[in-house]
Amino acid sequence: MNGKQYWRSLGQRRESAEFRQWLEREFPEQASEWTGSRRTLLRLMAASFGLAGLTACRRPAERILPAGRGVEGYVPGRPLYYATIMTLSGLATGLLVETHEGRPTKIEGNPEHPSSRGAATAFAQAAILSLYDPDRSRSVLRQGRRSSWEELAGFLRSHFEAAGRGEGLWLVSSAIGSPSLARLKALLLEKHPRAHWIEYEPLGREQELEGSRLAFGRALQPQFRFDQAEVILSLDADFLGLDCLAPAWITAFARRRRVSSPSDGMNRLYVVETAYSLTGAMADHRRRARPSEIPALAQELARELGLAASLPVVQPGAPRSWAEAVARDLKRHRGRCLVLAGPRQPAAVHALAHWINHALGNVGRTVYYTEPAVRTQAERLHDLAAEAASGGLRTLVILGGNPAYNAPAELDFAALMRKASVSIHLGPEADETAALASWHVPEAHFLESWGDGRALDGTASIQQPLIEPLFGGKTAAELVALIAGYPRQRAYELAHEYWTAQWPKGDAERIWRRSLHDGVIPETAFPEIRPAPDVPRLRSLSAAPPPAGAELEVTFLPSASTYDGRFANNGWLQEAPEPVTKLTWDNAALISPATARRLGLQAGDLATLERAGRRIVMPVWIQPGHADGAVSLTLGYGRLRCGRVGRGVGHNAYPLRLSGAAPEAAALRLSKLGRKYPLAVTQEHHSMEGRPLVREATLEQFRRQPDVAARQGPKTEPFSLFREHAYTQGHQWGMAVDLNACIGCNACLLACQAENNIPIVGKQQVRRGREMHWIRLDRYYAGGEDDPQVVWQPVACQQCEMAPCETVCPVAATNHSPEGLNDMTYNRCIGTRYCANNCPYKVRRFNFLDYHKGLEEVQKMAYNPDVTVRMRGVMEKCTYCVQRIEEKKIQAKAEGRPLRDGEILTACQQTCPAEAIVFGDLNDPESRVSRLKRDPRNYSLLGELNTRPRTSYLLKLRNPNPEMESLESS
Amino acid sequence: MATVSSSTESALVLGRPSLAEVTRTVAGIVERRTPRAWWAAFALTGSLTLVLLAMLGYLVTTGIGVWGNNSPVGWAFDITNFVFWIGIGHAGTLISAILYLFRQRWRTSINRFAEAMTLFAVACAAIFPMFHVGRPWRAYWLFPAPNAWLDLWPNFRSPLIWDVFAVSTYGTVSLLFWYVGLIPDLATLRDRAQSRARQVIYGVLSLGWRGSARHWNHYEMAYLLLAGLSTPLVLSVHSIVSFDFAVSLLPGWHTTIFPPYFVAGAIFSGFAMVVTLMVVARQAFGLQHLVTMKHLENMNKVMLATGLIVGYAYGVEFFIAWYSGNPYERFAFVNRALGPYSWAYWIMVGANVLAPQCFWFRRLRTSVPAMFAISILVNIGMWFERFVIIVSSLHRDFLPSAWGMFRPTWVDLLTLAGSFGLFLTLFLLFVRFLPLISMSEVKGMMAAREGA
Amino acid sequence: MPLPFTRSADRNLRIFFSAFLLIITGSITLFSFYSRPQATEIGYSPVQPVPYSHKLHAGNLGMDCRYCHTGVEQSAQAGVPAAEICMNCHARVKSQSPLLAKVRESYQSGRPVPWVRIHRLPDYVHFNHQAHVLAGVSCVTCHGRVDQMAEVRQVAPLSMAWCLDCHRDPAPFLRPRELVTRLDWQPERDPRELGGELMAARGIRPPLNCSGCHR
Amino acid sequence: MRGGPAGSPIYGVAAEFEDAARLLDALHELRRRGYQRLDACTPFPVHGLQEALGLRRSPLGWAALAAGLAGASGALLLQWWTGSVAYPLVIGGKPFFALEVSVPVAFELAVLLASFAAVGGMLALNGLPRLYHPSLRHSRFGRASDDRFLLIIESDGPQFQPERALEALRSLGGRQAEVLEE
Repeated sequence: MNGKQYWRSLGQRRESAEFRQWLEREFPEQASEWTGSRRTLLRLMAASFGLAGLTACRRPAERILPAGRGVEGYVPGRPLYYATIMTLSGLATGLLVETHEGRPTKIEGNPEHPSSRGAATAFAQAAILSLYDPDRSRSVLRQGRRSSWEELAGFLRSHFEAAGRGEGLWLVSSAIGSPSLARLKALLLEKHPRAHWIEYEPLGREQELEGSRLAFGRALQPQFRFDQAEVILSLDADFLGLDCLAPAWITAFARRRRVSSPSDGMNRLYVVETAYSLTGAMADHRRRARPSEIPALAQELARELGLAASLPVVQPGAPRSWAEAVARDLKRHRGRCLVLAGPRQPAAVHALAHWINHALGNVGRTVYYTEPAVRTQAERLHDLAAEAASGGLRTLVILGGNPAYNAPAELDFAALMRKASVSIHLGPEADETAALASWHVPEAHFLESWGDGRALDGTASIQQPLIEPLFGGKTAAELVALIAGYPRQRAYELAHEYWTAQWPKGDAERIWRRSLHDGVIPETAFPEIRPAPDVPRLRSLSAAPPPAGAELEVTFLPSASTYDGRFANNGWLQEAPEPVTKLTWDNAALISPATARRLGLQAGDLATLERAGRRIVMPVWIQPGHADGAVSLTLGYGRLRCGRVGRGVGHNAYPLRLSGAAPEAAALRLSKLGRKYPLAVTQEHHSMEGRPLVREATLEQFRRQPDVAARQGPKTEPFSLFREHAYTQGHQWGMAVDLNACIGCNACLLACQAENNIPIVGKQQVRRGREMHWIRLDRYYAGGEDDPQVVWQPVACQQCEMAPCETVCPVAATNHSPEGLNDMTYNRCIGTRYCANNCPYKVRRFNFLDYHKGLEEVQKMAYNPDVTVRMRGVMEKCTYCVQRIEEKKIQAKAEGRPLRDGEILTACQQTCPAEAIVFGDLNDPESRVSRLKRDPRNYSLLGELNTRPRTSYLLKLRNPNPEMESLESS
Repeated sequence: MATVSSSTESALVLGRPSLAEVTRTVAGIVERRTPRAWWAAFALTGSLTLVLLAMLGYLVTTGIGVWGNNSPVGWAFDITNFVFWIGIGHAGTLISAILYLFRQRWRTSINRFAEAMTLFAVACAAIFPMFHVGRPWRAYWLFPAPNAWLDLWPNFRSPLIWDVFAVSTYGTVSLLFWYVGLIPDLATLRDRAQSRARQVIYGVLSLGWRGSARHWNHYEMAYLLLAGLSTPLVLSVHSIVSFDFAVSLLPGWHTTIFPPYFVAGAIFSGFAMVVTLMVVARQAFGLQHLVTMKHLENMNKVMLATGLIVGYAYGVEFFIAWYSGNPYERFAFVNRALGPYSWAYWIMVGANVLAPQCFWFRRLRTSVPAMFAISILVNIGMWFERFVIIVSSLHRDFLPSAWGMFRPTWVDLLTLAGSFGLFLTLFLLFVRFLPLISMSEVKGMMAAREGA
Repeated sequence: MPLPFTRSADRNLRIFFSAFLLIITGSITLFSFYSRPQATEIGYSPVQPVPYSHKLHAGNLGMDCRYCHTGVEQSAQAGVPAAEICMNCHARVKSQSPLLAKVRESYQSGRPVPWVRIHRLPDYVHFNHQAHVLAGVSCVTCHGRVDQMAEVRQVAPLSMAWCLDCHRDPAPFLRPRELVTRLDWQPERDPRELGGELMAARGIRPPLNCSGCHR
Repeated sequence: MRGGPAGSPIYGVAAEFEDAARLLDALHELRRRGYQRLDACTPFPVHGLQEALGLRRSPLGWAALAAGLAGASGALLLQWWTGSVAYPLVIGGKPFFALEVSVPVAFELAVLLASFAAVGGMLALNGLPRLYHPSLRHSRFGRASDDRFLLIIESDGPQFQPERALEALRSLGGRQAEVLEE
């Protein structure tokens, strides 16, 4: 493949003996059917299988239970969609939620909402499972014993009577984006002027605001217009991955990477980072740097741009020349480029980024500024600690969040909590914090409670519930209202009252209803602010940290599965492989191959990590492309007080995490423990073996020869020995996946899981190689093992016209529909697995065990009623969401009109923030998919086998800076 | 009774026993009271059979997940065992049918034995396709039975359906062949019966055979026909089994050489198993003068020949993989010889290609311990051949992202062991209650020799 | 030893064998006959919690099916009416009848009346009422003359083979949309001819592939 | 007891011979003397016996051939009907019916039915199973399945004279010449 060496993994690269053992080890001693299963088979199915054809034995009486009173506008059997929002770290994204018979079953992005634009993230997709999580806390607890909301109310009334002006009252809440809650906060502080309220997020972005304060003298929120930027430099900002504050960012970015003809242009992305992130994978030029090098590089860049000329040269050599080249490229694109810094970077780096953007005339074009939607103040936790030490802490109220688990290590939050005479915790589960609190209140899930919230750009939305609280949960607003002794107490009243007060009397109700319907409240976005940089201050500030003599630097990353630990009990997320490492059900200390060699470590080795006198044990994982001399630790694992799914999964890295600016650079000691730890990965199977699977070229190559995609494949002219079936009548479904847009996030995978009732199988089964995901995100490395590039390829059933799987099925359980679908009939399948063996794409999934076993009623509510739940022993696979196709077809017929292009969206397509997946009718020459099939970049995976896949891929392009080729090669 | 003469003696029957002596020797085995050793062996194999039943029970109630199979390795021990046993089951019919047609006299004293082995091997083989499916209680959908509910039929394009027909036909015809051969001897046992029970049982089983000239007239024609039918049948069965792989598009499976290669391999393994069992049986029951060194040597020669064919096939596979220029094919075979499963590949080569070379030397060819050891090696080797073809091809195919490794579970191993238990149990019952050498044929041959 | 068998042996043998064969074949035929869905499904008519008579309402009073089964034209499910719908009339008519106690109770409390399902499909079969009704397949085709049934009983096997009969050749079973709920309607001309025209007019092509019903 | 009370119907007479050669000589001689309904019970198929008794070549082959053809054509019919009439399904983009893929099943069914015909026909023509037969009454019948050869002269009606038949057998070297009752 155009000179590139694709390889599987370090072990494989040098076919070492250890590697072979590793491969062996990858599979456990015995078949353990997974006990912690989460879902069960609808027994009816089994029953009807069993009964089919039995003699006339009495049929078990099945009941039909119609409602006593009809519900307005509700027709049994028809799904309804409602707009609402999901709030993460105080920022809201708009959702559209599908409900069947009153149970939410599927989440999509709200097209009307500025931050989602119809896309939904993996976290949003998985929220459905959390809603029906039977391990959520089910009642108010007092000292761990069952209590009640009323009892709590009584207690609080008396307690706060005594509290007077709020002496010794501290409230720690998660970030507040909700205007109505903000107002209640104000009210409460009015009533208790001595009280303190801290907004804390373990993954807060204080540095970002601090940076803008340095640059402009006031805290401002930068708002990015990625679709305007032609050159983007990311300083450790994973803005396509876990630092992404709005799916719309990805959409905007991806739009600038659409290339359909050689004349089209595309943006260029530079990334400087320590670990390998999704953004890094998309980069045209990625520079790996230890945390301490990044500020230096930022400063270098500023100097190259003639801004910080006065500052000393921090590091001569390579970074310098690199910075030069980038600087030149940025200068060439004044007003059309963008520099952004990540939340892990110190304020100074953010300040520099603001300054550079300003200097390059990007402000107001690729970036503009508004009021911040949320302000968190982790640093104020120290005041709390001080107060506690001085014995002044009387009452501690924790509104959401789990500080006992994730607060900065040096605070020893647990001890701090014990000092409070009364501590009240509101949270979705009885977690580490709840265990220490004298009162615990179950928090309502966002799909079951009223509220409101703001998107990053300030746009406000109503959070409307789709179901009554399953376990009688309460919202933060309700608890605050209770504490503040506010007359109104119910979440609905609190939100409704706040907003209707904002609007003209007569119109209020109409606007309210409209806002509910649209999912956004009109004219609520923040106005743009044009700040002026405080140049003297900027000149004086040096971004370079004190030279860190540390052997090993450490950086802490959010988890793609648990975020900051809050999603630990979500099986879908736990089993979704981490995009780059492909680790499931675990986290690990990521180090570079060189560092591993130096420390004599191998993947899976357990090691002790020591920092500032604290030590943890964790397995290491060797991550190609990771910065040398640095360790990346994924947060959010090792939860001890958590539901059955997440308890004890992975290792907790928080004990090593200290607060304060750029603490990450502080030294870390890592020593081998001499034991191995079993990790469940799928990554060892990711090498291209020089096969033209993911076809990739530079924009230049593509311009020189537009058919480069075809040229990269073998020269074959497949023909068949028999007369083929013609697929010319009616609809002919097909799909095109743009590898240039796909960013490798797991949104499609989880959307598919939610839509198609796909079970989770657990770590043991994943280690056996039995994961059930219908869509697989193949990740391949390209280039040297120290600094490779990463390419993605989502692979689901390709719906081959000449499907090898069909021919070999002895019972014709899989065969072809006239619309070109490769139908899979679960109830006919007897499970020979011959089809899977004969599938060159290996996209068929087999129910080796009853993965839906032992499920509680509440969990069954998550099922999509339009899709059969597969029993043990049958094969399953992607169907292009045939249930959606049929639904839309019937709808069109009912309305007596033809189907519109884009009316049918597959689950993966609908949620994809990068709009990389396009599905449609190949018989309609004007459909989007047909046009993409005519795109010169279009090619079929393994097309040379003459399987005639209906899914095809679009060539992956990179847009390297010609000046830098020399640097890369060095 | 005559005693064994030196191993250089190459006659088919030693010491010119009288017809009566032949009868006494063979029927005697059945009529003598059960030896202790038999009971011991039976207890052992019987308990292994129970293990098999237990494993299958666990499998059906819990799911295929109790095995090591996974994605991409959808088939592993299950189909490996199936092909292995079917292969074993080829020697019997081959000896009785093909050698019969070629008028190979030396077949007479071993064919009954070999046919019985065939039947039991096929019985063991049939278990695996039945139970390797995810929902065995639906396995009857494999047969073209009309169904009032579904109105659905099997997919006759699938090699698995061809298997169903081939294996069931083969089993049935082998049974007929074997039973027809037994009828005259059953009559003998009836006539020699010392107890009423035996008299009635053998009497019914022999269908009232009288050895009348008219009987023999039709009988010989029927036997000839069965032989003529079984010959293409036996070749077709393993060809069709090989289609399971050849018809797919998997590199390492999709190979046109498979049918002849599989047939040769089947004969190879079948003869190996016959030798293994025969060596023990003739020792145990003192049949050295009926099953002579000549028989064993001939079988060893056949093993040498088929071993060479198999070895040749191994070589050709690699040549074609290279010659075809198909990168996937090339990788598959390099991976076979050098990949994570190379150990299995080299065991296979060692046992199937190298070991039989010993049979070039008369001394080894005619040494009972040597042939016993080598035949067992070949059995192991042939099991691994199937394992290599199935697992090493599946575990790394087209998309490296989907590659995986197979690791057997304890259930896999016990099921395999259990199938041997079943096989040997059936065999012990056979040698205990039925004449393990065809008396009428031996007598016929002796008479013919007198005539000559 | 005596003779193995006497003259009678063969007769006994033949008797024994023929008896054996008879039993085997007999039981097989009986089983396959009585295990047909025609035998197992048709005629199922459980006792309902409320003695509701379709004969009275749909037949004598001539109420339209859709008055109660409201979803039939918009949804996959025809829908069993809420007690509310019953009460629309029975608030006045027979408002005190003890037979309707359960309905009134349900209307008051909102707790459902536990009707027993009669027409059941396995959950891997996705039947859609809307699609069929809009295509012009009458209720009577699957549910029979419900308007003549005091207690509803299943009249069709609802087996896959049975569904396929119609999907393969729908013409004779089609009628103008507006007549779908007219259970007693008979076409005055050849139904096949009429159905053919309707098929052409509405582009009716019933799916014969698996995913048409199994998803 | 052998010989039986006078009057009970007689099946024929039988005597035992030492070996196949003597048996064949005897048979030839008897046929020369005009005995038509002869039979012999031997422990193994004796060559020349068919000729000596003037038996025709067994017709089983034709039965097997017919059955085989029936099997093959039946299989083809089944596969064509199920594939393209009963429920035509598009499978792997392949034709609904093709001869190539139908060969294996056709072949197997042909062999199966042919074998049934061969064995079934053999039993039918031999009138088996037949547990009782008069020849079993011969005192030395047991040896006939061991190492002796039994020659039977069947009665051809009332004119049959057992004494002469017995005499003839004895004269030809037959031992244990006995009368067999029905």
